Amino acid sequence: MTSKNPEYDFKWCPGCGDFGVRRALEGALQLRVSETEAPMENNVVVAGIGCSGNMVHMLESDEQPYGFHGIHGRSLPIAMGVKMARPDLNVVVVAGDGDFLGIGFEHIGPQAARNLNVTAVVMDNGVYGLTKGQSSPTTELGVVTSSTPFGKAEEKLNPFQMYLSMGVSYIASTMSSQVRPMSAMMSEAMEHPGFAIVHVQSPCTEYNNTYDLLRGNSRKGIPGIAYDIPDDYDETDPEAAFQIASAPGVPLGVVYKDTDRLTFDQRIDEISEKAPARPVSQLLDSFTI
Amino acid sequence: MTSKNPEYDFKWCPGCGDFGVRRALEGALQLRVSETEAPMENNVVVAGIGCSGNMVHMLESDEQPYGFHGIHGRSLPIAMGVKMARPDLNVVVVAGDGDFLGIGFEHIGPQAARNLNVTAVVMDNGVYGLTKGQSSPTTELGVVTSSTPFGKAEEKLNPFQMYLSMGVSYIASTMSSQVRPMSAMMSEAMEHPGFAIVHVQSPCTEYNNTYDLLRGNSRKGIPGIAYDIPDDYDETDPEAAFQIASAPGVPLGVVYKDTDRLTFDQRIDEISEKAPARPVSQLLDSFTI
Amino acid sequence: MKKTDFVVRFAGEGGAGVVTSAEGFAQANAQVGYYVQTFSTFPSQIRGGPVWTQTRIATEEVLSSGDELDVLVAFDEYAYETHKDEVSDSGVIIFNSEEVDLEPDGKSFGMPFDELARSTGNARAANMIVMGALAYLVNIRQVILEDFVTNRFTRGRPNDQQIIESNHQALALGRAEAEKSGFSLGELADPIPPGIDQILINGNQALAVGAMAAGLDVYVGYPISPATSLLVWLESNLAGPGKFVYQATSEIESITSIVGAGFAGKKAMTGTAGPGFSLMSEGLGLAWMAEIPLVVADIQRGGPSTGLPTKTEQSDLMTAMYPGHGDVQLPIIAPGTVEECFYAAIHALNWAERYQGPVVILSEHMLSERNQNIPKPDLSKINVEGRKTYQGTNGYHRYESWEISPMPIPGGPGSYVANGSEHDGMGDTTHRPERHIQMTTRRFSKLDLLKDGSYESENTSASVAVMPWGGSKGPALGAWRELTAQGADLGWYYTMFLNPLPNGMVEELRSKDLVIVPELNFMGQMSAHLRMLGINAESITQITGLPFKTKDLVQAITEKAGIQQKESVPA
Amino acid sequence: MKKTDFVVRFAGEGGAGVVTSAEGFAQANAQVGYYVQTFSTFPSQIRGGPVWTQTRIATEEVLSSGDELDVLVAFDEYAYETHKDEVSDSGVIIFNSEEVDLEPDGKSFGMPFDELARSTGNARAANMIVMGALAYLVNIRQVILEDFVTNRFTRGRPNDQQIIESNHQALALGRAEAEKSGFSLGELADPIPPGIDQILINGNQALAVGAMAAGLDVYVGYPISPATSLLVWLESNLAGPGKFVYQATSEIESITSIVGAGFAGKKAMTGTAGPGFSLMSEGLGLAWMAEIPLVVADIQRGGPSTGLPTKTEQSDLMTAMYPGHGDVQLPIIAPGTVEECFYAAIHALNWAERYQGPVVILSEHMLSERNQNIPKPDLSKINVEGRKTYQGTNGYHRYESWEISPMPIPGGPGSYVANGSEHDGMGDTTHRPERHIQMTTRRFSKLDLLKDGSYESENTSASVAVMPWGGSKGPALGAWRELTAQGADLGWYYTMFLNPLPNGMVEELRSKDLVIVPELNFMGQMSAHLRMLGINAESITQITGLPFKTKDLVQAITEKAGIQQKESVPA
Ligand SMILES: Cc1ncc(C[n+]2csc(CCOP(=O)(O)OP(=O)(O)O)c2C)c(N)n1
Ligand SMILES: Cc1ncc(C[n+]2csc(CCOP(=O)(O)OP(=O)(O)O)c2C)c(N)n1
Ligand code: SF4
Ligand code: SF4
Ligand SMILES: [Mg+2]
Ligand SMILES: [Mg+2]
Repeated sequence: MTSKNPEYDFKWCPGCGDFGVRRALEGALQLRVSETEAPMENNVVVAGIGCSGNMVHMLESDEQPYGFHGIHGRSLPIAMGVKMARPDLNVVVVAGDGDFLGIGFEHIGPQAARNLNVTAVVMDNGVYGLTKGQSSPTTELGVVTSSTPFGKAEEKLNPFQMYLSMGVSYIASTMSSQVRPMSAMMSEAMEHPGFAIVHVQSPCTEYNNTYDLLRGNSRKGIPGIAYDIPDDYDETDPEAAFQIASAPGVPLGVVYKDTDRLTFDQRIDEISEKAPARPVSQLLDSFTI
Repeated sequence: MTSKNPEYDFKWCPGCGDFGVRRALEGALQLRVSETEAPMENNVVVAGIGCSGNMVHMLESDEQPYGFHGIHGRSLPIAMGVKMARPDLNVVVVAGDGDFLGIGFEHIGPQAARNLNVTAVVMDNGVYGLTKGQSSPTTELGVVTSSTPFGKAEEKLNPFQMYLSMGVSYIASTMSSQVRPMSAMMSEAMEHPGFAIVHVQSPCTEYNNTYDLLRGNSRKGIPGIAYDIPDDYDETDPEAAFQIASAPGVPLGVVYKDTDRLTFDQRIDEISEKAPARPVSQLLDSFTI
Repeated sequence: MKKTDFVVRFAGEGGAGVVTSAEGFAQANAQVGYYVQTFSTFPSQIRGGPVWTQTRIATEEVLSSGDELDVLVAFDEYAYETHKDEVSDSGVIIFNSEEVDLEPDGKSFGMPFDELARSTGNARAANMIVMGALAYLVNIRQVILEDFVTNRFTRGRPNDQQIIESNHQALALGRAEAEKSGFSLGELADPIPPGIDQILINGNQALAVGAMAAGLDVYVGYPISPATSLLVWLESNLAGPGKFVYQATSEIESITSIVGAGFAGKKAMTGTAGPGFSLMSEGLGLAWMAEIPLVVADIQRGGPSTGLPTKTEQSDLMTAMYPGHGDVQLPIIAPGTVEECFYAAIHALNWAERYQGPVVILSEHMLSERNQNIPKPDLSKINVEGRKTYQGTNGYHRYESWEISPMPIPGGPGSYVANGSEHDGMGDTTHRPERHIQMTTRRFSKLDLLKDGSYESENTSASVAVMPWGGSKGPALGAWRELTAQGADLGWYYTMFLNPLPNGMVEELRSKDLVIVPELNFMGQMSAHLRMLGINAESITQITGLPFKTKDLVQAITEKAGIQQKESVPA
Repeated sequence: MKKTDFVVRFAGEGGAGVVTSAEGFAQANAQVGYYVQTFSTFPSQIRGGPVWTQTRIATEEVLSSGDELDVLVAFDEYAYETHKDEVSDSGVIIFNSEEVDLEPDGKSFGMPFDELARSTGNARAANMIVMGALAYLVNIRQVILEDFVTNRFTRGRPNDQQIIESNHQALALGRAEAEKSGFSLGELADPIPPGIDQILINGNQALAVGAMAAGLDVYVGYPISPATSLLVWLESNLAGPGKFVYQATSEIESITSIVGAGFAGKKAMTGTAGPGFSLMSEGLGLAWMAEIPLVVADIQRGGPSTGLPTKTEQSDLMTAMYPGHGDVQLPIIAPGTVEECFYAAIHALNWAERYQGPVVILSEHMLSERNQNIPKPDLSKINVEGRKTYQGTNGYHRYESWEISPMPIPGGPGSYVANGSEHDGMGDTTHRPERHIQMTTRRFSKLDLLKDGSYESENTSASVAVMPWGGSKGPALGAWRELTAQGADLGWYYTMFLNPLPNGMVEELRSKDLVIVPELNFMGQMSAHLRMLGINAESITQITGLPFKTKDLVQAITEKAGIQQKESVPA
């Protein structure tokens, strides 16, 4: 909302990957509004705490989605509350690697097991940006950061293996410079019936600039570890997904998709059909002596 | 310690699987004492909250290990504190499925990534016992419990896939009736350099009696889902491990083992060799104007 | 003179029929218009273990579970040994002669509970044997229990008749045994039926039904004693379109998910006990900061930490009021009776909607497990408050004003960012001093909307007053009445609205020389809070894990008030 | 008369050299014996954004960063506009004429910072241009700055000489520019060197070194402003055998892992700010219940919830004292100056070992970022307390006694169960009332061991006293001195030991008609606590996210004390 708000004074650093992610999300939300003809207010963006989470204040459309800028690591359960209260709304989580995969890690598994019908956009820069450059769960072993002056003593977490073994039903992988494909993934993720994660490599130009590493740099003779997932790849095959997840490099594309599972709100609906909805007066009567 | 303590009034229900787990743990601790010739006080048992966690009060040897009966879900970080303070001690976690895989889930990944050199004994009964029969992360989808009167709306968590994708370096699977093999696993796990989990199917006779399901019951014509891992199985092969983890049934044996990784305390030692240990006086001098 | 009050404790192993006997006896007598109350304690172990339930029957409203026992029913040796000393001098002990053998002691008599039951052809009728005997001891008319049996077992099953007869027979056998024993406790006066509809319900059930009566939409909870029964009951009963009830993975998930639900326009609640409440600390701060309506029911148990899960205590007041970092002070409603549990829930949900923020209900183990007959609430008389929602067009700034303002609901107009960081009118993060001043003032000013609560006051001219809170109300009221009857000049104050206190109450209390606060904690948390407010308050504390006994309070109050009177002489 | 005090604020975009100029200028003057203090504020964004740092230089100890500016150095237009009004009437504004153009206003003069720098052949010497100008304005001898430059850039590199010369040249150029401008602020009196060794250090560094001086073994922390610098500094400096420092995955992991380390015999600590402290609620209750020594440093920032991460506030007092459910009250030490940060850490670690439980250090953003020259602590004079450990044979029951007792250490004799549930002597869970009474008494009795703290008191005969806490000490002391100098009869009380308060202090304060508590929060948390203790206290509060100004306190205290005097007439 900041395009029209002088009071909001946070800015991303020049070149921050999150700029690209914002453009992609703005596009996906706009598209959804025009396609569903539901107003922008039917979209809720739940943000984690971090440079990335500040996105919720920076969407520059005139029509604004609702936003929730909560506390560090809790965007998923907040999103669950919103979604289960109002299954008709489109709920999107925006969070960083530290917020989502570190302090908030505990919340991914349960939502995957429930197949909560929300979309999570994870901006992975392999570092804690907002607190100025400490290591995060996706920082490589041995890397020196302000909090690991002699190298990180902990192995890097593999997000895709995690998502898969937890049963996340839609998993896409991309990088911040790929605005158009990323935006398409976000749209597909919002459409997807169930828990969808769009995991974005979103470099931190200030503390962990991985642009060259990702895209390569011929001048510097850096190959680049990002690669397109081949067209003949079967995104519904868990085996294949586990292989991609275990292989080196950063895949670009949809890693896994399972559209056959019921969503959490659908399951709860099924249950409420079984459950007798008795008026309070009847409940009181049941305690008559 | 209760064998000699009238004040402690908690008892497991008749037939509770945890009795077998206790016998196995007592055996492994005794064996360790006799083999290492280090006193029993060199062992620390950190317990979760649950029927299972009460084990820390019930070890009936005269020589007692140290114990920590903390708060629900936090046995792993407490154990990390103990182990990193005193790497020479043998630290064992005892916890239930709700404690370890539910509210405490967030702590498994980081310890796996660090390869913290402790052993976790997880007593999985697929239910919250101590609070009288609510569903747990390992309760099957659709099962009716006191908290899911119309069936659980959440898919069951697959512990072994989790452990593997998190990088737990020793993973064993057994059931409570297999006292001797279980005890041997525990000994091996304590020997293992790194984070070891012995995952035990430990039936709750009160709220989720799975003895027949596990071992089968010919009279009732129940086949039994527990099976021995074949001898030719290569426990160092992650691929194979993922297959076992994804297959139905309850494997009995060591699912995965990686002894080549450094432990957390070893990594920290390496670091402290790089780190200059300056006396406080020198540190003060560095602030001289 | 006839007895107007009868206290009996049933004690034995879990599963031996202790609880069913106690509650059956209570219900039978409640059905004919007696006032009844039961109080149970359970062991921490799951199956078996020592259990006891106390049933009190009276011709007037029952304030507490009773200090001394008229009758102890001991199902086994351990029960006999553990409880015999609490029987009054004129009391009687009935023991199961199959489990206990005793020399006649002029106070006890045995009968073979199970053998007698089996002789009726219904091995499960032991509890009726016991009830029959009890009925004789205080001369309760047999028909009362027989009708109770008939009602309970008329379930339209083929063998109904047979079961009813065997139970009637059991009642008769028990009565006969008691008669043989030669013991009698005189006659319990006839009930004085209140002439209004009543229900027999426990504190947590009353709280849950109350919440539903106030329009509860969403409940997310994590099991923990003594709050688990809220979750379990609502899982079966909070049903229908737009409703959502679920077991979370932790209390952090409970609180943050209802923050989301409250933001999305729902009346949302969670229930927990101390350890879970502590885990909600950060989430509660978020709800306060972002101004999200929700209710947290903390059913207190012994603390701190994992503490005493199955014991009663009133020691979460400070943390309920100041749950976390920064300037935050939560509204608190603490019911003192089973009936108040019902209304506390309604007020709490109303308050949350009215001031657009989190409200804490402080109940207690003692109330959650207590069964009591209470006037059946008249739903037509209940005032349910809805949320003041924003209905205008976009461009509205929810937080712009210095006081409460309509709340936009996702899906509707007025989109904004609900923000846990300090924010401006539209909810964007800002660090401007004037905004922090405005928003802090705004958040605290909303508490003034909650000072409409009522409070009890008696003998207000007295310079020394008694003011309990929560479940200590009953025993304290008993003690106050007794002392007043003896001529002591003591004031009485009570409210379930602990924060903010009702209009006028603080001023009144400030005028006292001393306000005596009986409370079940060590630090004297409520009296400390009253002193903060400029009231000269002192606590009477107890940390046994059990409720106060009326007689203990009579003594403690006498001492405190006495001391004070002496001191105040020179002034 | 010469100036004894000089306040200059440097303001501009992050990265423009604002902070280096300010700190360089402070250091240069500290080296020759002036007392200096710097205070910085940073924007929430990472790169760029408006930054300002204020440097105060004086011939006596500096109590606060100063109310009004003698000089504003504006690196750009925005800086000029934002800060110009805080310059005193007699003050001067130096602006970068490459960024700002201004009509002469009789108060400001411009010079081309960067152009002048480049002219010396060293583009990075802009800050020296500025320093030279400042030196002229208050007539600081050039050699002071030249020596500073020489020391700083003598690094044994080939181009040292060249850099030193260019910087000397820059100093000269700046001085010349100022001279040209015709402005002057008179002459800063010569320093009165304290004649003792000094160090220039900020609050978090002092706290971290202090902790190490007290024998810190283990530090586990999670990044959060303004506590991150503790973790970062210790990651590099807490090294050697048996030491462990690590970045946790969350504050829940931080607190529970140091609980484990404390149990295992180590001196363990974590550092955090409000949101993290709230997440530690349950873990702190465990440490209290199981009696585990550890220290939590809460570097307060604006709250509640995510709040104001880069602003200063004193609003975590209530939650620090009552962090969670049940009967628990934590010891709290709150440093009020950079020097006290060092000693607060030592006392906190000592207290934790002595009473075998958790201790909270309440510091503040304002102190954490403040650079100040303080007397270099004499390590030989520091008393470091170790833990009373159990050395006997097995079979010992750690918790058996009613007061503190030796603590067994894993690996040694006396194995027991450290337990968060209520427990018996050996740590096994129990529900017996007498145990809960004993253990609760035991836990609270240990607080009595901590009443040995010292406190400041002046003019103790006055009936009205001023008693600030934490970082509000400086401005409050300044105001008290000013008012006292004007003849006001005001008492002064101060301690960093907030709970328990030092022996005798409570009694003394109870005798006052009024204790005025300046504190940076809305609720008046400290005065509320004092009222709980039976002290008639009232707060002066401010919630701007900035420290008090001395002049504001002078006024507010005058009013409060004045009002009180009137009121107290009739009595
Ligand atoms: C409970 C709590 N702990 C710590 C913090 C401080 N904090 C803010 S953002 C952040 C991590 C940010 O890293 P990431 O999630 O990767 O987001 P990024 O800034 O890299 O986009 C931390 C530790 C906080 N706000 N709350
Ligand atoms: C913070 C907190 N929440 C809830 C509880 C209540 N509680 C105690 S044990 C338990 C779960 C036990 O289940 P599990 O871990 O599977 O152990 P089991 O009893 O089945 O062996 C719960 C929810 C608690 N003690 N603390
Ligand atoms: S610090 Fe990194 S993540 Fe944060 S805004 Fe700057 S570039 Fe982006
Ligand atoms: S409830 Fe279940 S887990 Fe608990 S003791 Fe009984 S059988 Fe064992
Ligand atoms: Mg990041
Ligand atoms: Mg379990």
